Amino acid sequence: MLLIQFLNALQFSMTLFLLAVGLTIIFGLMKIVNLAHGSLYMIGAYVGLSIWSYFDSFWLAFIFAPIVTALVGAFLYFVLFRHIQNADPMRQVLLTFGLIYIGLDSVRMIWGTMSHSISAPDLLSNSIILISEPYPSYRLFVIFVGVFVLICLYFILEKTIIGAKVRASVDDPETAKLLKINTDKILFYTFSLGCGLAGLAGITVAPILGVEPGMDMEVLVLTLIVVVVGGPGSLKGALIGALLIGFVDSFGKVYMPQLAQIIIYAVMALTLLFRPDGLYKR
Amino acid sequence: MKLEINNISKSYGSVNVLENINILSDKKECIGIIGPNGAGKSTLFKIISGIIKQDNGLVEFNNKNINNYSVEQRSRLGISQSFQKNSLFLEMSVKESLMLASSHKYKISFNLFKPLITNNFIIKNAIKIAKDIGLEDYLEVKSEFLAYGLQRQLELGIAIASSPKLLLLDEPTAGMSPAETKDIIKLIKKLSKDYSIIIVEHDMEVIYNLANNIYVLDRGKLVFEGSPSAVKKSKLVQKIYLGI
Amino acid sequence: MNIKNIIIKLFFIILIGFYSSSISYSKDNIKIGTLLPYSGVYTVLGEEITNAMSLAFDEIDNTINGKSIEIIRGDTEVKPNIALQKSRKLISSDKVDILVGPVSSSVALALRDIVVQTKTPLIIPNAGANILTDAKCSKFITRISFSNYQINAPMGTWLANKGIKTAFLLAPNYAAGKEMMSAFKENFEAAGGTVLGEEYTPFRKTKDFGPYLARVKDSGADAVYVFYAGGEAINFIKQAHSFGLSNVMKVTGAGWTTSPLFLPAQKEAAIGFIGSLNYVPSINTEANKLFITSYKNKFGRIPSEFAVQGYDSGKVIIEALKSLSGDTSNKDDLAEAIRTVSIVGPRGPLTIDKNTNNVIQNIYIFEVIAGKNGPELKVLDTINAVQAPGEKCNL
Amino acid sequence: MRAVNYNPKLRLQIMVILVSLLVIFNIFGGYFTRFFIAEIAILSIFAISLDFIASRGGMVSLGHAMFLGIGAYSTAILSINYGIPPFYSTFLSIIIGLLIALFIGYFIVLLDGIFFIMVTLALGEMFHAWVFTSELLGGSDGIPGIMRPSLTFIGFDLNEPLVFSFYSIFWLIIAYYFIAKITDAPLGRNLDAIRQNTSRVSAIGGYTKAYKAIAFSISAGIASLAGSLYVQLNGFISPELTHWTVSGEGLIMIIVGGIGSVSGAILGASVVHIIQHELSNIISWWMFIIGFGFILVVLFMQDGLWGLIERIKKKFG
Repeated sequence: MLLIQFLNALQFSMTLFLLAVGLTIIFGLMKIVNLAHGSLYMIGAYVGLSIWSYFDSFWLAFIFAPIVTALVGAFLYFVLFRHIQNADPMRQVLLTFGLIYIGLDSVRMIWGTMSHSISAPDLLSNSIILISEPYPSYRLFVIFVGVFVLICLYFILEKTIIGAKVRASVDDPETAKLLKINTDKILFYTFSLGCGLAGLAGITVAPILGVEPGMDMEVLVLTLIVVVVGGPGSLKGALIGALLIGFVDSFGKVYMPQLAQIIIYAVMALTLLFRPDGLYKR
Repeated sequence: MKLEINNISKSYGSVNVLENINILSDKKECIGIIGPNGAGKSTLFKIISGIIKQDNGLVEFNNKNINNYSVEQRSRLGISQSFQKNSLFLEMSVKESLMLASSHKYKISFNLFKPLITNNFIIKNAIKIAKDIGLEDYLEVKSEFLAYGLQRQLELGIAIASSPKLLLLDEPTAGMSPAETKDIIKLIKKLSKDYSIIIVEHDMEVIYNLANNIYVLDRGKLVFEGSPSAVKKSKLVQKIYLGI
Repeated sequence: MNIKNIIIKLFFIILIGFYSSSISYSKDNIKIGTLLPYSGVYTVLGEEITNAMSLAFDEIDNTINGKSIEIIRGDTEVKPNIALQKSRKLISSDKVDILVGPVSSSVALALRDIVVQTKTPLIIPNAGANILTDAKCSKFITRISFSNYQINAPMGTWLANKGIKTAFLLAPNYAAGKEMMSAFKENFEAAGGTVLGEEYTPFRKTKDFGPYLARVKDSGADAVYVFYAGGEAINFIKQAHSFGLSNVMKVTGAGWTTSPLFLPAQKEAAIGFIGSLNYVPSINTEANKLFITSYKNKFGRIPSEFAVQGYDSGKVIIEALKSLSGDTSNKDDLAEAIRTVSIVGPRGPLTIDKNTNNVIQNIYIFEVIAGKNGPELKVLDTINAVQAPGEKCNL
Repeated sequence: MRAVNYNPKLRLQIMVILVSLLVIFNIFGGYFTRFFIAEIAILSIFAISLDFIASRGGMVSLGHAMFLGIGAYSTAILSINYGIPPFYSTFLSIIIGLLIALFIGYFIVLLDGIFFIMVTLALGEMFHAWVFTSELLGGSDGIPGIMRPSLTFIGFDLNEPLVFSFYSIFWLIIAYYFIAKITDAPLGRNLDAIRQNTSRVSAIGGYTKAYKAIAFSISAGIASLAGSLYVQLNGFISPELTHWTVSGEGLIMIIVGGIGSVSGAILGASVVHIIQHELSNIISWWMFIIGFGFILVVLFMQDGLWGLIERIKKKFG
């Protein structure tokens, strides 16, 4: 039972991490809190749903849904975010609030209001026996995806020139400009990547959590909490925040069911009381 | 006015930014703190004004230990500061900025109902200060529309609006043209008749013109103290500055 | 030109726009106002109910005694305050004769006072809060759907009689979830069963049931009894399947959990679920077959129990109006006519309980089995003419 | 966060016009219109409370619906469970909201921009979750049967929609007057200075934390007033009122109206509420249009409708 709960918590944490990491790098680079991040997650899931039901292949959906979401992100960047980069940060936040409304109704107009679900691929549709308890193998796959993305991001940021440029742009945009780093380009790519990761989260968890209108708001608040607890703009913070919130939430539900609704908010409030800039300050 | 800085040290990780700094001032005077880039003068300034805390040592103001006082509390005791980068209320007029700056001193800031602009006493005070800093013709102009030099003057004006006992000036001539620098030196000279002043500056000419006592910092250490003429003669100081 | 003039003109234009649009001119029609969600998470329920009701009206060419029937939609957005605003518009500006709605209980409770004060008959096509036909009952409020008690109580007795000794309860943490569980628990325990534990999950915030499922399995009960709807129902059923819950205990619950609306998404994960509901598509009567065919022809999908409730609401309205020869001028008579109607609908015979204004209907206990085109609901047992208690109601 | 130009004269002009319009439509409107006017007046009070802290002190709150809820639930509980006359429970609700906010404010007002938003959001969600499951507060079904104040002793029957709308407008005027006064007072101007440059206010000896905490609790008191009136208007309260998106809609209103103008908040509340109602009657995808319009306002109308009026006024002298 404990092992199962541990895996559940880990799987939830990895979902949160996929979502939070996109939000946090966008914040780190552009100082924009993208409230529409949840909408991109929803778009990823819905696009995945369409691909899956049209081609009857989960893997096609798994590959192309994040790409489509990244393209939506790129579109938003060109039409909106590029123009408000130097605007008042509050105004940027509120603009993304308008995007939530648009996203909600667009999805409703295109895909209707029914709840849908995506079947896990045959390869992963069975359960694995872990110490006499069956555990769905697809959930292990979600953990795997999270860890894989984590390793990739770490490698890109720490070991490649592009990563160094990104880090420079985050830490000190003015110096980055002096060093002739094309910040515009970097912003564009990282923004799209962040959106793509949200889409990846959407399609990855769709076989477990389903696809339905309103799924954007549920994860938005959770993701924001993870980012704020971890420390906005910090990759490490996103990971720590996701693990903290994921485990507190999963174990809280089992051992303190009365507090299930408020426990993560309480964790966040306490974190900010003692560390007003989040756990990892850049 | 008495300011005593006793054995102040500060380090970031393994880097010692300040080591055992001692400064004493117990009369109305203008103290200059100079040193090359990275000497630690900005850190010292921030420790005196309360923005950052020293690791060791003591800051005393009028024989009172103010180590644990925040910027706000030090300001209320009479330690006022101006910033190296303009720090103004950009959406407010010159007059209103100055009125606000004195509203705490005259204990009206918690007033909920009497409009600020109808408080005649505060207005008079603001106009007087505007005259002092040479902005009497710009009273109704929004700060963001002032020329850079005038903004620097307003920066000083806000600092003196609360009639402080000690004025801390962080590079008051930063980014100014030679003509503007001349104006501001004149202004500070005028102010030094009324206030005790500590200036942090890397432009030596400015300090020579203003200060009657100069402290020279180098790599976190106090290396020289004396009058402008003594500093000018000092071989050590020349070596630090000119690398000879 | 004066600035004030411009502003005033601008505002008059806007305000006159909204003012004039809230006045409706046709007077001779019979107007049915709906207070249902057409946006937000429950949109699909609002659509099903409205579709099916219009189907009922279509069958009589939308006319009664020469008067045509007109449906005026009011979107509640599932928010009580918005529903109140819309009800005021429907009652005072559109002057509707009968209101049909809402879907959720909190909205119904918000509407309760205004319909009673204005004597506008309200037909409830879904909201199940027990109190609406108990302490808060009124002769102007008639419930055609169900009370939460009505659906779950028979199941408690039935399961206990079938040899289920212990159960674990799982439902969303809100009023309806708790009412359903307590109705089940009361009857289950009265029939000799034992509830080993109950857990209430954060409503509409629970997507991952993993932590709870581990808990349920650990309890070692003979059965788990649940109530979920919408995305939660889909997720629960699929996740329970992937954790192999049905290998160790019976998965049972209120029938919405495997509603025909959600079955296409749940697929074979739902097989084996035993539930109780006031309607299942496989009821073998002429009325039901006819209804399913015509609904499918018009809207292209199998109707759900929500559609049936909407259809029956339409039927009840038609019968009541017929008995008054289409005269809606006296609201008291209209309300009386509605509550004395009895019809045979797709779900079987319906009458209105004279004491509470709640519908008396059959409850079907079904099992999800594998069918030709995916899972189907097979009726195991029918409990006839189930009534809901309402001691605090004096009608 | 940028606010509109400080202009008390225009502020008063717009207020007078808006209130006259509300009064005229209240007198000549029908049953529905009168209710609608009351709703606008109450939403305007809520918008004013949000506008005050957003513009004075730069605190953007996504949890202000909590105080709307505190006002509403206090009024409901006080008048139903404790039999306190509704008129007095309104006052008590304001005080309860004020005190709770003072306590919360003590901990959170110094948090910076996005952190402040997040903490208010978290607190609001916590409150929502608690209300949603609280037996005392009626849980998800809410509390019905809340009475309106009785002012029959001075000849007013508040159960008449006409009278209740006037009652709401009366409170709107009080709230406006109060906030406008504070905005002009040294405290308000200091708060404005804090929004523009917090560290400088500290450097000149301002009590930044105290100012902000006071502003936060005043704003919460006003929001509680709105909540109290809202529950009396509807006779019903349910947890939906405390959801964070309600605060979000309030923010849309003040952005459309123009942040920091007080009467702009009323303008924004009226316009957004009317458009929302009209659109949702005509089309079911009204949220799409609202969202799109909101983005356009943020992008192209920096100071909202207030800015538009200012520009028109400049053009025509």
